[in-house]
Amino acid sequence: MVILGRVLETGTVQRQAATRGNVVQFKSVGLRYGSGPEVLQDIAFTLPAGSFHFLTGLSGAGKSSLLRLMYLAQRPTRGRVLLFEKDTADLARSQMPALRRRIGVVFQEFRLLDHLSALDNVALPLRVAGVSETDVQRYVPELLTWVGLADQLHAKPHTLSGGQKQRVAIARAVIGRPDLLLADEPTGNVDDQMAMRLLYLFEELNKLGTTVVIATHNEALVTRFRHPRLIIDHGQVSQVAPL
Amino acid sequence: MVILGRVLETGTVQRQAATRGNVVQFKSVGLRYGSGPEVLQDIAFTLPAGSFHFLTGLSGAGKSSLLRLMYLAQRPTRGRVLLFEKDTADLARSQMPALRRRIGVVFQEFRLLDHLSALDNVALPLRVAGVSETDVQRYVPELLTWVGLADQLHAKPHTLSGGQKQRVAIARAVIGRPDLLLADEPTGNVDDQMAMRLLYLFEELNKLGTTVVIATHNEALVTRFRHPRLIIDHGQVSQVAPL
Amino acid sequence: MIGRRSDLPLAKDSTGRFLPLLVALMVFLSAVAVAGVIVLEGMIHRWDRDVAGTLTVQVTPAAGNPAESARLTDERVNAAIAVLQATPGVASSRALPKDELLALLQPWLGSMELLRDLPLPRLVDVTLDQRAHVDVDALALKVGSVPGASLDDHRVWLSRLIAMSRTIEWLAMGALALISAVTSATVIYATRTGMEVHREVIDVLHLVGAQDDYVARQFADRAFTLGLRGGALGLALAIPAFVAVSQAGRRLEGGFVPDLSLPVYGWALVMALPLVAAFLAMMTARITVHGTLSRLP
Amino acid sequence: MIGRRSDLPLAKDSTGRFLPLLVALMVFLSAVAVAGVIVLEGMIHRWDRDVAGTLTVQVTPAAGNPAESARLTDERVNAAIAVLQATPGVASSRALPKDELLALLQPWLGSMELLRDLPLPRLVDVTLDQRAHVDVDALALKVGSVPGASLDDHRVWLSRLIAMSRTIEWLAMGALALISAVTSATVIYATRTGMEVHREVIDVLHLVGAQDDYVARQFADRAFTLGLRGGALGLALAIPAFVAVSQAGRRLEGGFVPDLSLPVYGWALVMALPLVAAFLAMMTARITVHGTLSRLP
Ligand SMILES: Nc1ncnc2c1ncn2[C@@H]1O[C@H](COP(=O)(O)OP(=O)(O)OP(=O)(O)O)[C@@H](O)[C@H]1O
Ligand SMILES: Nc1ncnc2c1ncn2[C@@H]1O[C@H](COP(=O)(O)OP(=O)(O)OP(=O)(O)O)[C@@H](O)[C@H]1O
Ligand SMILES: [Mg+2]
Ligand SMILES: [Mg+2]
Repeated sequence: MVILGRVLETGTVQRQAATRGNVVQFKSVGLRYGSGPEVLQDIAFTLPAGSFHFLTGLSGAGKSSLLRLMYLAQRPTRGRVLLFEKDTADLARSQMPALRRRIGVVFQEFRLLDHLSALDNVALPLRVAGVSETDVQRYVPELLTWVGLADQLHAKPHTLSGGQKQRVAIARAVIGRPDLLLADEPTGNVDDQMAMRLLYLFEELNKLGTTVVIATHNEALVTRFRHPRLIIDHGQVSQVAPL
Repeated sequence: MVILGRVLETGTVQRQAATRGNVVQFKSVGLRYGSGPEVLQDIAFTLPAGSFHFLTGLSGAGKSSLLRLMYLAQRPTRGRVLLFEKDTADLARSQMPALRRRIGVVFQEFRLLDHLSALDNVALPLRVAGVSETDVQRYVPELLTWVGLADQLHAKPHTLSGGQKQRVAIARAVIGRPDLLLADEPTGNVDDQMAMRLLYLFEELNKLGTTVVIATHNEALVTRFRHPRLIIDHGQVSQVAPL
Repeated sequence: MIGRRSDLPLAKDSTGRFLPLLVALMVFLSAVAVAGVIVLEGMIHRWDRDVAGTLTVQVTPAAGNPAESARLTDERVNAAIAVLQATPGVASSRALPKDELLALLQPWLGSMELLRDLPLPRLVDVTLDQRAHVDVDALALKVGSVPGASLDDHRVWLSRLIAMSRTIEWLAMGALALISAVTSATVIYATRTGMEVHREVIDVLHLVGAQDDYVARQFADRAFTLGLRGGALGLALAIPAFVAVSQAGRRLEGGFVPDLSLPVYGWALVMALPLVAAFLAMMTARITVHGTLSRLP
Repeated sequence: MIGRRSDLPLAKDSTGRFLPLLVALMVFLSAVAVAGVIVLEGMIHRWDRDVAGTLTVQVTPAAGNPAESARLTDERVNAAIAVLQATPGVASSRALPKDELLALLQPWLGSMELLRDLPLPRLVDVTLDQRAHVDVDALALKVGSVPGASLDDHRVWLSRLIAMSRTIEWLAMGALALISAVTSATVIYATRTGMEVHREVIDVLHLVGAQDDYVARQFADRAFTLGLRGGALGLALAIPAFVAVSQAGRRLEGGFVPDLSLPVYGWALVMALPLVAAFLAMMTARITVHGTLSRLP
């Protein structure tokens, strides 16, 4: 935990002035794909800076869709999505990269770059943001070691097991110490012990000010880590206090 | 359960004379990737026809590798792998397709064809085997309905949620009623209730004679369904009776 | 670390082998076409000057005894001159005096004295208006209607050759346009498939905060390199071809085919082709990537 | 269901638009090159016959009084014949009798009687050995060393034109070879990228038990269709080009450029080009797919 704290605290380079206010705000948001039914209906909630939520719901309920709205891979069909108190509908295309650098995402399908090593994959957000190579070489291996991949620094994704890929994806999401971390089923491919360890990582990050949302089916984790929940059911989101 | 039984019993068209003897036999198999260390060492075990095993082990232990050896996506670096009592080393390239049609695989990353609907994805093994279109249209929708995708018959994979994709992948693996079913983490993206339902599907298939191997991290499932385990640890496989 | 350059694994695509090859062919063909057009243009220009400047009509002597023959021949010459002067675009026409005619024949016939009284063919020099376009073919027909008169067929033939050269020139330019279009299409195609192959990578780069240009630049740089490499190869193939043709041309120095070697500006143009191709490839790639990306969310 | 045909989503690839365009250009260029080679070949053949068959040496009369001039001129003619007969490949050489000479001059000069005693230029007919290759250029030089004698320069010039046409012919054949190579390379490229784009799909098809040929057939069929489509387009572009050139050529009927229209077998060859291209594309795709697949586990 000590090492992790150091990596996260001193290591990540993009630290901004601590975010205040509401990081995510949904105002009567509706989402429909094509001409299908509304997958999300009249969603309204607010995630204040520094909060930590689990996002649960049956398979196909709309968890990934909700996260996609938050990381701007999807536009709502109605209503407004505000990030860091700015309406995302008003954003010009050229303003998106800067905003996206403040958001770390663990994708349900990992989405690692196959031709880059684990190290280069994790370094990507730093390099895109123009962080110096010295810093990259200092902090990336440290974080990968922490998630148990010290031996796989230079392995390409196709040589990694499912759970190893998932951990690389998580490292890539947190390395930039984002203001908002969105993780979609981040423990579906790892054993319970590793799942625990990864949850600690998210909590550590949260303590440093990152707002965290984790979509998961793992009831054991939700019960063990007492954080409020967002539950999606039939297109509606309800906020529920920790169990 | 009744419906499922019917689909599986009467529906799948490739039924062969019931397989007997040993479906899978590993004889002092070793596997190393490139010049790395041996991921699997001196593996020797036998899976008799009609058996049902869970395959467990930490993330990166070698579960997917072991399954890949069984579905011939990977050749062992030493030792012999026998399928249906034939040495796979002796197989000509032209004999592989016929053998592969007897094996159903649920991949950890699903591997659905993006341009085909759920129905066409599931129909693929039947069509490749030359099954009549009437039969395809009769049994595929029935099976998809059973895994809860009645509304998504014609949806393309990229419009499906993670759990829905996983279920399509499972349906594709079982539709041909294979003699050997290999499932790699088939419940990582679905909720516990759906996981249960899918396990019933595998059991049903097993009762009809299919040999089943399921790699999973889900301890709850392994405890609930009392089947023998294959445990991989440090490159060694041990067979353990049900808990 | 090779840094940002390696974010997209473009170097491993089969485009790396294919695009240079295609650009090489295109540059080779373009070079041949450009050189051909320049040479033809020069030829046509000279011929045009010849044809446009002057024509010769020749009138064979009429049969009969010397006096009558001379009178009839004079009549023919005058008739031909009348036809010529009625033709728009003909500036002047003048029958060649016998002296000049004899001077022309002299190298053929050792001594001249005996020829003085011979019924010789007569020549009429025609000057054309430089600005007017004269249909030499039609004129030849008209002149032919005068008995014994005919337009010098070397000139008629030249004017037809010009027409044909122009057709070939248009063909060459058409081929050039087609080649440019296909080269662009190829680069667009290669870029699009490149983006298709690397769609996932591009998506992820975006999601971690890369700008469109970060991606476009990588494709554009690569297209430029590949274009230049291919262009250089194409040029390397084209130059021996030129040398061979102009060598063959030089051996014709006596014939009507003029100097086939390129003027300096022609060489400059041909030498610039690889750069043009590389630039075309780069711009096409850049525009394609930006266009494709701006359609993403 | 469209059945097995749709297992690979090839129809949506950008290859569908690009490959026909490229094949069209290639077929267009091939058609032009093939037609060019056939026409040139025909021309060269005719010219070759002319040049190979006979040559003419002309000897201008020497100056001086008629008798002396005649004697000196005869000497010159004999010297020229001596030179010719010493040249390997010259089958025979014969001085044209004065009668024949006068007959040749007749259309130029109305009456002949007065010419009988004129010192006229003399002509020597040379027959070449059909089998031997005679360097006409070198022969012209040798003949030129005899005072007053020169080889008919039309023939010399034709032989040079043949040399140049041969060069152009080789160039066209080179271009044709290059074009075939690039077309194959393009199909290989398109197939490889197609397989790269659809690698996942192909992998899965294999794992569910599809044969290699199940995949190869889909690529090959598609390449054939695209090749044929492109070939037809290219031919459609080439035909107007031919018509324009042969139109221009026909207007030259009087000149040395012979009939530019294609013989029937030429048309058949050109018409077959789209099929050839489609077939080439299909075989290339098939071989590429099988080659690539056999390297998979
Ligand atoms: N691009 C799309 N086009 C059309 N429908 C879509 C698209 N993406 C998702 N859907 C549909 O929206 C619904 C919600 O999908 P989503 O991926 O958000 O579910 P989820 O809660 O993440 O499920 P899981 O737990 O299985 O991952 C599903 O029914 C799915 O079929
Ligand atoms: N193609 C490959 N090349 C090199 N190493 C590989 C390759 N595939 C797997 N490995 C390595 O082999 C080991 C076992 O991988 P495998 O995917 O079999 O694990 P697993 O048990 O399925 O793990 P998980 O539960 O995380 O999916 C890992 O350390 C992995 O890095
Ligand atoms: Mg999801
Ligand atoms: Mg695995």
